[in-house]
Amino acid sequence: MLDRLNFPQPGLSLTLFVIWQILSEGVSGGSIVLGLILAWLIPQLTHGFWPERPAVVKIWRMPIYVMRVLKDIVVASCSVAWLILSLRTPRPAFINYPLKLEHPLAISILASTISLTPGTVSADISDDNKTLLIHALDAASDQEVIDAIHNRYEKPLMEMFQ
Amino acid sequence: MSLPLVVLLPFLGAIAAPLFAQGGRTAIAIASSVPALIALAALFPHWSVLSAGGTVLESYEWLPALGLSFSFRLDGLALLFALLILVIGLLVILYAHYYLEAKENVAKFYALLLCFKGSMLGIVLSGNLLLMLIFWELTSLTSFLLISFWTHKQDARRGARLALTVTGGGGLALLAGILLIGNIVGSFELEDVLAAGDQIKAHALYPVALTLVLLGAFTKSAQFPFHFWLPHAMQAPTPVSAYLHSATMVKAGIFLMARLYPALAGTEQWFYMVSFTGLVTLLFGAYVAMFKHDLKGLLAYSTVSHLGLITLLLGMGTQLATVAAVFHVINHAIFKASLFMAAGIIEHETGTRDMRRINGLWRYMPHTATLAMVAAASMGGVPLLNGFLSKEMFFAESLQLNLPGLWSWVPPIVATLAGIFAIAYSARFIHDVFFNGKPVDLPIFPPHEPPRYMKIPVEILVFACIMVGIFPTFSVGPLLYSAASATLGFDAPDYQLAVIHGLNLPLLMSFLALFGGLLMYSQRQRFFDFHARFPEIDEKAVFETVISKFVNLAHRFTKQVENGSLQRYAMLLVLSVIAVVVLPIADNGFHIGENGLSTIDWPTAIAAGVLMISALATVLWHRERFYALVLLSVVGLIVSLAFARFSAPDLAMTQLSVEVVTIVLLMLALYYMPSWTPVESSKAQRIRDALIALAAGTGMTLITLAMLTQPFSSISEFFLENSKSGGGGTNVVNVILVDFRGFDTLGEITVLAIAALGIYSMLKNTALTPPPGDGLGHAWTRDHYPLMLRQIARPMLPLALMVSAYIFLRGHNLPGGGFIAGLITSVALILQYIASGMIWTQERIPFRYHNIIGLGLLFATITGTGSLAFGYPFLTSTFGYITWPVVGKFEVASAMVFDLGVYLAVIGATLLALVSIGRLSPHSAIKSNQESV
Amino acid sequence: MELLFALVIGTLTASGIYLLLRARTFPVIMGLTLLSYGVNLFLFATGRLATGQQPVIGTAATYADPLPQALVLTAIVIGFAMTAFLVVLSLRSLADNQDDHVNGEGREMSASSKQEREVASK
Amino acid sequence: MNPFAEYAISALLLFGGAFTLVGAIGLARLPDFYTRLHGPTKATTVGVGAIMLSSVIYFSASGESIDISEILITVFLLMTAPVSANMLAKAAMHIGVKTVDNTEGHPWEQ
Amino acid sequence: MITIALYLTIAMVTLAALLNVYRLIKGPDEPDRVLAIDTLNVNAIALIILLGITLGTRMYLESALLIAVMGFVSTVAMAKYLKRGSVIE
Amino acid sequence: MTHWLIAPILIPLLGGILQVLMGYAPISLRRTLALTTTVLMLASAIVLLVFASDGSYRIYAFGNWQPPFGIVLVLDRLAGLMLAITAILALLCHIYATGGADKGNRQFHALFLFQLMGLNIAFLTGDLFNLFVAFEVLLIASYGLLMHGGGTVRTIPGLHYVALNLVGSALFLIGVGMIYSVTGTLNMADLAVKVPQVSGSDLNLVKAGGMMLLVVFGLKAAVLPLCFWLPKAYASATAPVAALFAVMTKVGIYAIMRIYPLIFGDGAGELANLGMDWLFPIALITLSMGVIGALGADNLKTLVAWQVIISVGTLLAPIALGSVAGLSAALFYLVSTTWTVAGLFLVSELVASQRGTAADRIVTAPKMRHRTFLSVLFLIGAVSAAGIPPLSGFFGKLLILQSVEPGVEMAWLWGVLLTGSFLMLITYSRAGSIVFWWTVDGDQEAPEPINSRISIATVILTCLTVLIVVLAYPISDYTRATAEQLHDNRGYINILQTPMHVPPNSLGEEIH
Ligand code: NA
Ligand code: NA
Repeated sequence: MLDRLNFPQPGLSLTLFVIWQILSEGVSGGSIVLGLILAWLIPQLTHGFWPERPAVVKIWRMPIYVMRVLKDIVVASCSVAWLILSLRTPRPAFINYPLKLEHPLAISILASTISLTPGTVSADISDDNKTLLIHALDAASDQEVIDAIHNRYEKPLMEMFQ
Repeated sequence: MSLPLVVLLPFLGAIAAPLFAQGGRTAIAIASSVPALIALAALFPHWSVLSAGGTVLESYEWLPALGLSFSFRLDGLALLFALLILVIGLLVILYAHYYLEAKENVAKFYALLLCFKGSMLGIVLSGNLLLMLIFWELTSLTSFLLISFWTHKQDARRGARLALTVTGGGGLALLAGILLIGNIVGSFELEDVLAAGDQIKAHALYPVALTLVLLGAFTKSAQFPFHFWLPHAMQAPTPVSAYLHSATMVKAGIFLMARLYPALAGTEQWFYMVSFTGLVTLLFGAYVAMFKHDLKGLLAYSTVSHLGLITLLLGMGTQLATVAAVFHVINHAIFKASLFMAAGIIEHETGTRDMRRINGLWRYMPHTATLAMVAAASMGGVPLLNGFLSKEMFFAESLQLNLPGLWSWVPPIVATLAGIFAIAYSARFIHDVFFNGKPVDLPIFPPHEPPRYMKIPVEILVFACIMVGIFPTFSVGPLLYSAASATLGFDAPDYQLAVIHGLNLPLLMSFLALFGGLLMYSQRQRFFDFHARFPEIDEKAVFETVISKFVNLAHRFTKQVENGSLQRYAMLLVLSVIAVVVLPIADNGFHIGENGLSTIDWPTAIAAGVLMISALATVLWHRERFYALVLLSVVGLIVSLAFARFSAPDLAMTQLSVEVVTIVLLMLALYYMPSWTPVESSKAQRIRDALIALAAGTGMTLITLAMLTQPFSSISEFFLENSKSGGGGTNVVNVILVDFRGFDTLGEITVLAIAALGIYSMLKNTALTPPPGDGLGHAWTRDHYPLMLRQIARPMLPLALMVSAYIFLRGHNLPGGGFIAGLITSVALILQYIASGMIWTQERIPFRYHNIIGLGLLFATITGTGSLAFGYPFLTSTFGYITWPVVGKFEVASAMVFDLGVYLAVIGATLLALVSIGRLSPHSAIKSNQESV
Repeated sequence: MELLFALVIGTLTASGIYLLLRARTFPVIMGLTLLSYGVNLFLFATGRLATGQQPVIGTAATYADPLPQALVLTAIVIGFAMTAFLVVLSLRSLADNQDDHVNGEGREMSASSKQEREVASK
Repeated sequence: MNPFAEYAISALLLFGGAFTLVGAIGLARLPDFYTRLHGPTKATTVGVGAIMLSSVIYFSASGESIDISEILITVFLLMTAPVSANMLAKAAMHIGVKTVDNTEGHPWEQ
Repeated sequence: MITIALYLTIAMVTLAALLNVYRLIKGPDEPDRVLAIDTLNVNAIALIILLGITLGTRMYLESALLIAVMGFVSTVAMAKYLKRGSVIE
Repeated sequence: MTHWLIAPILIPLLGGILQVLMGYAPISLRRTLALTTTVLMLASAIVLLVFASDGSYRIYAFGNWQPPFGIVLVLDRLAGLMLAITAILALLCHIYATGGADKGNRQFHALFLFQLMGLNIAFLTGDLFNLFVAFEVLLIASYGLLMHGGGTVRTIPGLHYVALNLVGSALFLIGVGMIYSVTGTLNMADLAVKVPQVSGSDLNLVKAGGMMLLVVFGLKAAVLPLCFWLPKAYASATAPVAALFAVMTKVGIYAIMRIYPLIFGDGAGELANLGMDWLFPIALITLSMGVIGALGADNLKTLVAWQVIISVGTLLAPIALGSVAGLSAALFYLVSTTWTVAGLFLVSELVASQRGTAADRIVTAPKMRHRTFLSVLFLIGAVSAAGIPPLSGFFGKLLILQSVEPGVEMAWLWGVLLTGSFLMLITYSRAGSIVFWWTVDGDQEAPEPINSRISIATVILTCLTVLIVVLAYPISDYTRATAEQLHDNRGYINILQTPMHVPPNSLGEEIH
């Protein structure tokens, strides 16, 4: 019984605790106590649903990555907006992106990033997790897109997840 | 106590008799006789009262609301009938003892016979019309069961049903008649009714009441045109025919007319209806009897004729005619019962009742022949026998009728004619059976005399025929007088019961009849030839045909209207609503209320437009099911927006959550269904449906508009005022749900729980084959559980639980609550199922959803009962504020525990329902380890 | 605004009823869903329309009638339960009868659908 | 209210509204499903994010306690939008939705 | 000023919703329709936030949160239906 | 205030929950517990009947909220009677079910008990919306019960039943909404106060609401033209379920009796006797349709199902007339017909179980085992159902016939009712003689012997009609008093004045 009184997913617990503070009206004694309880209780209930957590995650690099992505989203959104509003016919393309990442979570994050940053959408991941199918809205050349993604997003992610 | 006892005894006997079955047939027969013997003993002491012109009354209250009481009334008429029932009953028991074969269900027979006897006694002894009616219908029922005693015989079953139909139906008419009389008199007590004759006859409803009562009497007493059931009732065992269909039950109608004579008779309506019916029946029965080849058929039609005679006498309305009627009741009962018994013996000994085969029995059974011949002579009205006496009185009375002009000739002529027929068929009975050459092809040959004791009842009855015939005053004088007086309602006039009244017109008529009859019999072949020209009608067959036609017609009609089409039923429902709700409103005119219309803001208008477009598009494209589903979800989305727009955040959230679960559910179902709905209704049907829909929609629009513009005030002020102070929460909707109207919520989660349980058990053994691919012909993809989805589903669960906890905890004070929280948790779990599959997810859920449902309901209920301990009603909530160090002040409310019950029940129910459908999928059965990662 | 709301309810009702009168389970279910949207909105509207007056004490000056809201909430839940049951029942019917008609023995089949069946059976 | 906050709120609102609209225009007028997929996943998400932000500022500025629940919604949308897009793309590839003629490369078999 | 901006934004979002409905009706393929309703969900979130700002209340925020959650699950389920038929298997 | 009023609701609820939680317990244990629950419920119903027979109103305010604000249960004679009828019926059906019909579905007992809970709520509640909830509880449970048992015959009728009732629920909500939108209240007593005060353009709405509810109750009660869902649904249900369903149509009738005299009674001003002019002819047509259906039925269960519809028509006609005598007669008949019809369903099922492939179809078949036993039971049921003396159905009809004053209505009612009885006499005698008497050679494959629970339950239920006759005086007294209580709504309205309960040892601050 006692060995279950731990935090099976400390990162998750921390996140939950923070989110609870966001949700509740102002940080107070009550919200902290309740937040602690929930941060302990919920992972107890759900850790079975998250069996494949990465062994090592350099979580502190995450905020930097997120900030970069957010900036890219905003900046590049404008270009997509322009493309939509202009009457120019886009040159769409399906691009097979060779994945270096191996961890499924990392792959998912990369794929999400690609989708969120304008101009590209992750359409599919191959069964062997080696290739990512990207649909580009207006691609000059495949390789350009692949390189950009690799350098800007996949590399940092590889650092985080290895 | 003695009168009810007389009625009750046979019923007790009916229960007791079968208990003697093990003692053998004799034991049963003896046991069955006991009630009658006791009854006779019980009636005997009353004779002194009756002979003095008195009446014995015994009354016990039963159902005053109905005017129904256990009233019993014994007077001369009742006594006469009671004696007939009891005495002939005893003889029949003795007779039946020899008649029935060993293998037959004797216990059942005697039990039924006793039931019948009790019912019959009930009719004659009832002092309350409703009570009488109950016994009346009981005789129909027991008669039904007795006629069909040999259930394996088709004719018996049919005859029984025919009899039940006619007499039972007549009983219903009688019921109506009695109710009318009761309505007029204000009482159903016979005493009151008989005393209120003038009042009844003066009442506007008298003709209706009379007709209905007579319908009852005529059907029971086999009067034309309701006579036809009686001959077919002869399918019964002969003791039954002798007892029910000659001596007693068929006399019930006569009894009724006699009984109500003071109340109903004496008017023109009575005269014409009763005497005319009697006249026709008399003649018709006598005529037909002559042509029957079946022994019992002959006797049956003879009975019809004699009943007609009695009816005619009662209808004449003169006092002496009434005396004659009563007298003939006695005489007919005696000779006809003995004749039936004789016929039974003949059938018993020869194996047939066909007079064309039965000939010359005199040689084989002279004793029986003698008895039968005497009785038959009495039936024919031969002097020195009892039948002759009453017939003479009848002839005399037929001459007394005051009819206008030539009409006054009709009764005596008909009477004589009927007399001729009666002689003819009696002669036939005697000659054709006992003489007329040798038997032809008898099933049992040679016939013998029956067992000695089987003849005793016949002997007694024949002896009575002679006794009454020769010494009428001595034998039945007092009884007849008493009965006739009771019938008339006052002392009977002077009359003489003599064998010969001197040479007068009636005697002449008798002789005319005698010789005419013999002549007719001698010329019978001509009449047979003449009669053969008319097709024989088998009323049973006609009845069967009519009934089966009706049944078929009813069946077809039912199939037409109840055609198993939901479309029709639903349309009828909608049309009903339009008819009773929308149309009246349209009639009354439509008003915009006092508040008038408020201004429209354009975003809302556009949203409303989108909603309407989506709804109409759903209809327009409903054949493409998935597309329609997508459109439907847009409607749902905008409905939730509308809730938010018009100040109902809780509703918006609930609607959103329910919406997604519904859509998932529908898609789960759609997987197995055709993805496309073909056109099945004609254009006309569609236009019709559209018009109906349009009418309903217009109605709703107008009603809503009228409602929205009308000012009103509601009890909700109370909720707003007391929510915080009384319910401990600021979210009034939630406080209503868990407190003010917590009981509704308890019911609501129960509904949810039951639905889930029902779904679970309904799908348990259901097998559905999923289609191999989508509607466009694409095979399904291999990719069951896409990577990205799985990865996002992981963190979703804890996050959603967090949000659930948040929504749950704040629900009492801010929009939210157990229900919405429960749906959020459910949806998060559903996402797990979608992303990772049934097996994977199920492995990680350590509890059964049934138990979650049960726990949820239990929590809610137990919280509710908590207040009982403090003496407060169920679901009384309590709350308080507690201050803890660090945590600070927080609220604790019992309603939250109730809400927790709601939360759990919602999760359990939602998931059980969805998972039950998901389980149908073949993939969920395959142990797939797609989740290698 | 009232007119708009009334029209919405009328449209939902009419659409719902039209679909209710179809011959297959799926449209019937959709019709009932549409109808229940209309009904819920109607029941909600019995408290009259109010903007920004959510019945949460202390968050507005006047409050919308909370009772119909509570009633509708109950109605939504119950409606969901009933719909779910009906959906499953129609699945069961599909399993038992091999088609998704709502009509029993007296199925009204027009010529076109007969043809369709014949074609399908070939 | 702080005029700076007012400017910020208004600007964010208009920015958000514009992006939402652009996303919708994209959805309406881009030539094939895959190109249309880009509009909502980005422009709309960004638009809503901006509107959320304006809401946060609005309520913070109008004196209520600082409350950033809206951020949670935005984060949530950012997390889920790619997955939705991925699922839809897979569905489209399964169905064999037509691509615009000048598309380079091919969708995968499903 | 906020009021004007608010109205303009509401107008733009509403217009966006209308365009989404256009795509919803037009299709031509089922994924287009699902995409349209997914976008419509996001528009709805925006509208609710805007309603909250207009009314000056935070009471409706959780409705927006719920649209986000429920809309996502709904989209995923629809997409899965389109390619797998069986949403839960 | 007495807590007894919630007993008939809480007992089946807790019993049902227990069944849910004990899904995998051995069947014998679950049966024992389930039957115990029903027995306890019967006991509580009898206690309430005794309470109610003193003629006073007892109320139970949930959450201790003063009516009209909270939900109240109201016990009066009518409620007491309905509870008792249902509880007795339920126990016998339940005993029958434990004879084997409950197999094959672990949820049977839970559904059964929840159904009872729903029924009891419906009979006790004094709140219009809560009545809706009660209807839903009993309906959803009945859907589950209807689908209980194997075979595919019940799905389509079940589908119709569910779909139509869903529409019915929608209409109920609309009706309640219309009434609330004018009166602003849901409490029936409060409605009885407020509806007579309605005037002007509000009248339309309340009228529409009242008529809408009448349609809904008519649907539940299965009046023409809303009755066609019933025959197949009932005929295809498992016997104990069909028998229990005998009381389901009565819920619709109960609701009419409860609401219309109370809220739209003689004193309701312009809305007085709302809808009753529609109801009377509809009742007679329903009765006629029932008779035609029964006459044309080709199996016993269908015949009995149509008998249900006949009962409905027979009950509603006097109710529509609105007199005390009419209501009283209807109530008496209701007691009789509910049990009788239920008994006939059980007998029909037993017949079906004994006749191999012929089942309960009205055709010849080899002679069945237990023929005498079954035929006697059928005879008793048929006689009572057809309204032939001396069984209780006759007394009910007699009361109904007597309740109407001379006039056009009398002619119609008598004509239809008596003709109906006549035709039913033909129908039952035909069906009975074919099924029980008309046998062909051959032997039935030895059917399972009827187990003692089943036969005891069937015998008792069938013979209750005799008990009614024996107790006719007290019963008719009770129904008379009930009718008077219904007719005079002042007593009911007075419940609004009931002071709220404060327990003697109040815990003060802790409980508000
Ligand atoms: Na916060
Ligand atoms: Na002969």
